[in-house]
Amino acid sequence: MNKYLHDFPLLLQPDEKGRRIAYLDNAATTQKPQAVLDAVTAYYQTSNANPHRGAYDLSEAATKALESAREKVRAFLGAPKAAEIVFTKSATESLNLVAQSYGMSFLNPGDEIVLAISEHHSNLVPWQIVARARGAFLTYLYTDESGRILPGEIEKKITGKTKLVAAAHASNVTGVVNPIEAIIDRAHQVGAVAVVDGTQSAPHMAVDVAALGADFYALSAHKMLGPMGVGVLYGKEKLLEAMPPFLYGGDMIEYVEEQTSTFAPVPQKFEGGTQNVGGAVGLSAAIDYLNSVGMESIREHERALTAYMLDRLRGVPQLKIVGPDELQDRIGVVSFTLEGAHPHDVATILNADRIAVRSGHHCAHPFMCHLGVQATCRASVYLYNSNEDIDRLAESLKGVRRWLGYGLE
Amino acid sequence: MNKYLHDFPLLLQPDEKGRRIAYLDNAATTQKPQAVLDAVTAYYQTSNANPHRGAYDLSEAATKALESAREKVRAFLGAPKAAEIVFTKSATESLNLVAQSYGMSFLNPGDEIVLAISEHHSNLVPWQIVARARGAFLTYLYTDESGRILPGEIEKKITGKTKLVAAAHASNVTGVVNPIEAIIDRAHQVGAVAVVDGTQSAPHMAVDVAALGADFYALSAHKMLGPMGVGVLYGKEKLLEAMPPFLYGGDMIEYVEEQTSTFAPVPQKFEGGTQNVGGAVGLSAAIDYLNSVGMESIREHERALTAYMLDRLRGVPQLKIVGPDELQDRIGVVSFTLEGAHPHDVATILNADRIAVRSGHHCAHPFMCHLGVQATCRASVYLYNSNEDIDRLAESLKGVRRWLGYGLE
Amino acid sequence: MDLSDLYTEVITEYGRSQKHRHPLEHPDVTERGVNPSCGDDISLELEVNGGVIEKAAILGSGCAISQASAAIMAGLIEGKPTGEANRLAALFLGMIRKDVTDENELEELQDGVALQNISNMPARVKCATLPWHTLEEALKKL
Amino acid sequence: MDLSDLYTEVITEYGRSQKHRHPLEHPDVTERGVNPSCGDDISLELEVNGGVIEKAAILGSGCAISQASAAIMAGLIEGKPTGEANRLAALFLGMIRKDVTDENELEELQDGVALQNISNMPARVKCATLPWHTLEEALKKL
Ligand SMILES: Cc1ncc(COP(=O)(O)O)c(C=O)c1O
Ligand SMILES: Cc1ncc(COP(=O)(O)O)c(C=O)c1O
Repeated sequence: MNKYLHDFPLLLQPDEKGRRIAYLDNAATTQKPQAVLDAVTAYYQTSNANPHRGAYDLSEAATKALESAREKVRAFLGAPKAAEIVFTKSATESLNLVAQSYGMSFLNPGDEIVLAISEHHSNLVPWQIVARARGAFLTYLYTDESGRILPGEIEKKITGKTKLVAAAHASNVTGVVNPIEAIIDRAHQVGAVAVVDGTQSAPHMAVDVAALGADFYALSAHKMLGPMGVGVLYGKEKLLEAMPPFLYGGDMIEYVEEQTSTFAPVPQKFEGGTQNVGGAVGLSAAIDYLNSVGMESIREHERALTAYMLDRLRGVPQLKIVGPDELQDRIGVVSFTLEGAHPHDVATILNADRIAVRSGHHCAHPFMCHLGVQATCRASVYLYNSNEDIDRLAESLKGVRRWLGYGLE
Repeated sequence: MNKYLHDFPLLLQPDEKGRRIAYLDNAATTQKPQAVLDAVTAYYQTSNANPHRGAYDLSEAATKALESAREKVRAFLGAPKAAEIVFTKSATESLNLVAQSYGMSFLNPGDEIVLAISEHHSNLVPWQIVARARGAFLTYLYTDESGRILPGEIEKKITGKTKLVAAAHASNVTGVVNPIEAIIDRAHQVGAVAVVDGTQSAPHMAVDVAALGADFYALSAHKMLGPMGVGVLYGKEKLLEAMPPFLYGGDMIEYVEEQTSTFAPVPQKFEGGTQNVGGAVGLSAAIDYLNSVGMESIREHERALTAYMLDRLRGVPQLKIVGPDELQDRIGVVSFTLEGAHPHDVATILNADRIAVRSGHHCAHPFMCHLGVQATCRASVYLYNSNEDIDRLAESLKGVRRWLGYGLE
Repeated sequence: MDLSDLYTEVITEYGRSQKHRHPLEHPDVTERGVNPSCGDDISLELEVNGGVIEKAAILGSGCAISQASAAIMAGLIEGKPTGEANRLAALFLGMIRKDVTDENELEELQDGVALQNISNMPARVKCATLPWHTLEEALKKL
Repeated sequence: MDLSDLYTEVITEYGRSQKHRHPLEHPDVTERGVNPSCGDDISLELEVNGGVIEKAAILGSGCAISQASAAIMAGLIEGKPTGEANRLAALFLGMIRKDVTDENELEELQDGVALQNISNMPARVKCATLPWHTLEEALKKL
């Protein structure tokens, strides 16, 4: 048994037939170690108050909890300053914040926004809205048929007209790790700002935003062992300072008069309303957990699992991997289709064997269209998965076509 | 001892001197009963998944958890349909959603937006931004010196030019329950839409949004025993349907093509990104707890506490209540000042006796300015408070001026 | 729910049937129906003459459940007046919502009854109902 | 931290002192300083002649800590060259940040040392530093 598994109560629960779940939908959300649940509960039992406001001890404790979570995130991402870490509710909110606040203020008619075609809707639809509102143009970095962005494409599409480039560090559909340094460098070369969606990378590899040079970096706590309802936006201080606020309300103002207001410095300027301190505490505990395992070990473990998965899936008749069939530059997300079986049926049939995989378009319509598939099944691993989960997946997949009425192969 | 107190672990904790906290900052945030913490933990231990997405049982369980929380909120607020309940991260986000989505789309140059001068910044600053962007005018319903909006003011300010009226159901500064029916009726009479900030009312009294006729109603879970990071926006279905989305991303789309997208029906249209299911489960458990006590009992209990508090505070020399000095149409929020003592010092001195009150402007600068005070202390009660807490407050207050070097009175 | 109650022979056979999968030459109405969350994406084409549905075709792609439901539907409505088709759609949707449970009443749906169990699988309900909702929308356009 | 270490006689007396609370007739610079979260809102006025601060006044309102800090500051800087005032501000802020702890070095702050303990009360640090930050801003404008 995987040595981390015993920290995850949900994964230990047997069903009525005594089976543990083979949870392989980690790209959608991850399970939580008991340590994270305990940290959140302890916060509410000992330190809960509205932070930044009260002159009493409890409020100071809450402020400390929030600010030490911020410092934890800063160190985890290698951000130079804690003021560059903005708490949001999700990667989606983080990316919308950049689009609405930076995009609507600094993009102008005729400017080009370059997106990877493989983007999740959260890093794509907000830019459609900004492009339309500002009269800017959206162009796409296309991938080859395995989902990789080739260097020539970066040179060709990111040009003097480009003012903003948005791309995921790793794809939630194919598991491809994009050549993000090359994309960021090229963006900076032409004077554009680089927005990196780190939702699928930060949970699975050591990230250093300063070394990458990313201007913005977004992620979601729930995909890295933390609670739902917490996201992070890293942004370079100079950029954050130049941007208008996003949500207006309590705690983000300096003075308010009847007709006008002035705003607090970063990061408070972007944190209007009572912050989710309990959630930030949970994210902080999740980072502690990840650090205790070590991001390098996690990456290694997942690399081994992915190698095993690719190997086992190759042994399933009529199965086709969507995305790269090799280990290089990828995370443990594997999409596939099974001839004659719709992904939704595949997922339903796997579910009967208590295997959880995702089926559908993975919030990436344009990419699916580009790859020429309607939908895929997607299996994605995390530190608590083991070869046993992959074995169950492969075995169960072999029975799918029979359930759908195809003769035994 | 108050009979609900034993459900709230934080409130039971003695400090090194054996004193329980007299927590009187409930208008800022409330403490959580163990039942809420347990419900959230149980969700993560048994049902955690990304909702609306997977074809496996766990994802169905998460979807059910989210949708039954929505139904719970619908019933709690008396909303006609579950589709009219949008989950957000806070009342602040709910109000920004209305301002950005409704306000930016349906307000036009020359239109008037009428706000109560007593609004929290969260229901004020977003309208400043919209007014400026749309060329609309902001006008204010002023209060009398006790913080009440008089009928004549409603008639005078809400006119044929008014297209939107935004007002709190109850004030977080003075505890005044505004004549919200009269405000809504007048708004509808002149063809304006009524946005009600229910953040301070929904936790403390039975609310029926349909009976009120409110077009929008916003609240925060953390002020009603629920977790941080969850808010609600009720909106009339017709209005929500006509409005553009607010956050763009996963789960809120219908089709996405490279250049354009179409959007899901309400409420999903407004719920871009992975939803905070754990938080919604916590809110649902909080509503169960409130319902088990009964909103009428809560209101009665708080009325009695408020009467007692007003009475005891009258006995503190040099203390002046800011807001109405009587029980009628108010909740258990009492602001006051102490001659010669800055509210921040008062709060610090009370803190030494383990009494938690808030000091400052309570995120209501324009109102403070209108009332002619720089800052106040604010004590606010909830179902777990008792006369004992009030006694401690009153006794401690009597010693404040001495600490600040004024001779014994 | 057991897989064998879901992927019955009736359903998997209809699901794989090619009978109504050919584009019509002169459709009078074409309607797209999509379940964005699971990737079912179908097009319904109808040829209608004097108020009677003469031909029905279902294109696009979807899971076994939506495809079976579509194939059963196409078979049922061909040759029926549009009013009748509308009534069948209401009947089918009523069955799935468990509003209609009377076996005699449901008999009209013929093999469609094989999908009755779907009401116990919330995640798949939308698959079964997609073709019928699409039919309702298509009929509104006539 | 004990209240008696916070509200010492030195602090409460400076906090209530009216000495520098009168608007200047011809201020050369006026600077507003605010702690939005707690309601401290002060204005610093300076009359400067030949690089020397001749008069300093502090208006507005704030808590005992910010008022005491302001009163002590006003007393310290009157009669000092602006460069000297700037140095004192850096020294005071260094003391609160615990960067400067040497008693001899801090002696220059005179009664300002009474505020040294504030560094242990995060919620009140901003109160003590507000007048000094305001001074720094004011001096930049000269
Ligand atoms: C690559 C990528 N970006 C963004 C998101 C959005 O994350 P969230 O739904 O937590 O906002 C996801 C996950 O759904 C993702 O995989
Ligand atoms: C009346 C009122 N409206 C809005 C808010 C904002 O709530 P939140 O900070 O939870 O968004 C508050 C509380 O801070 C409030 O008291």
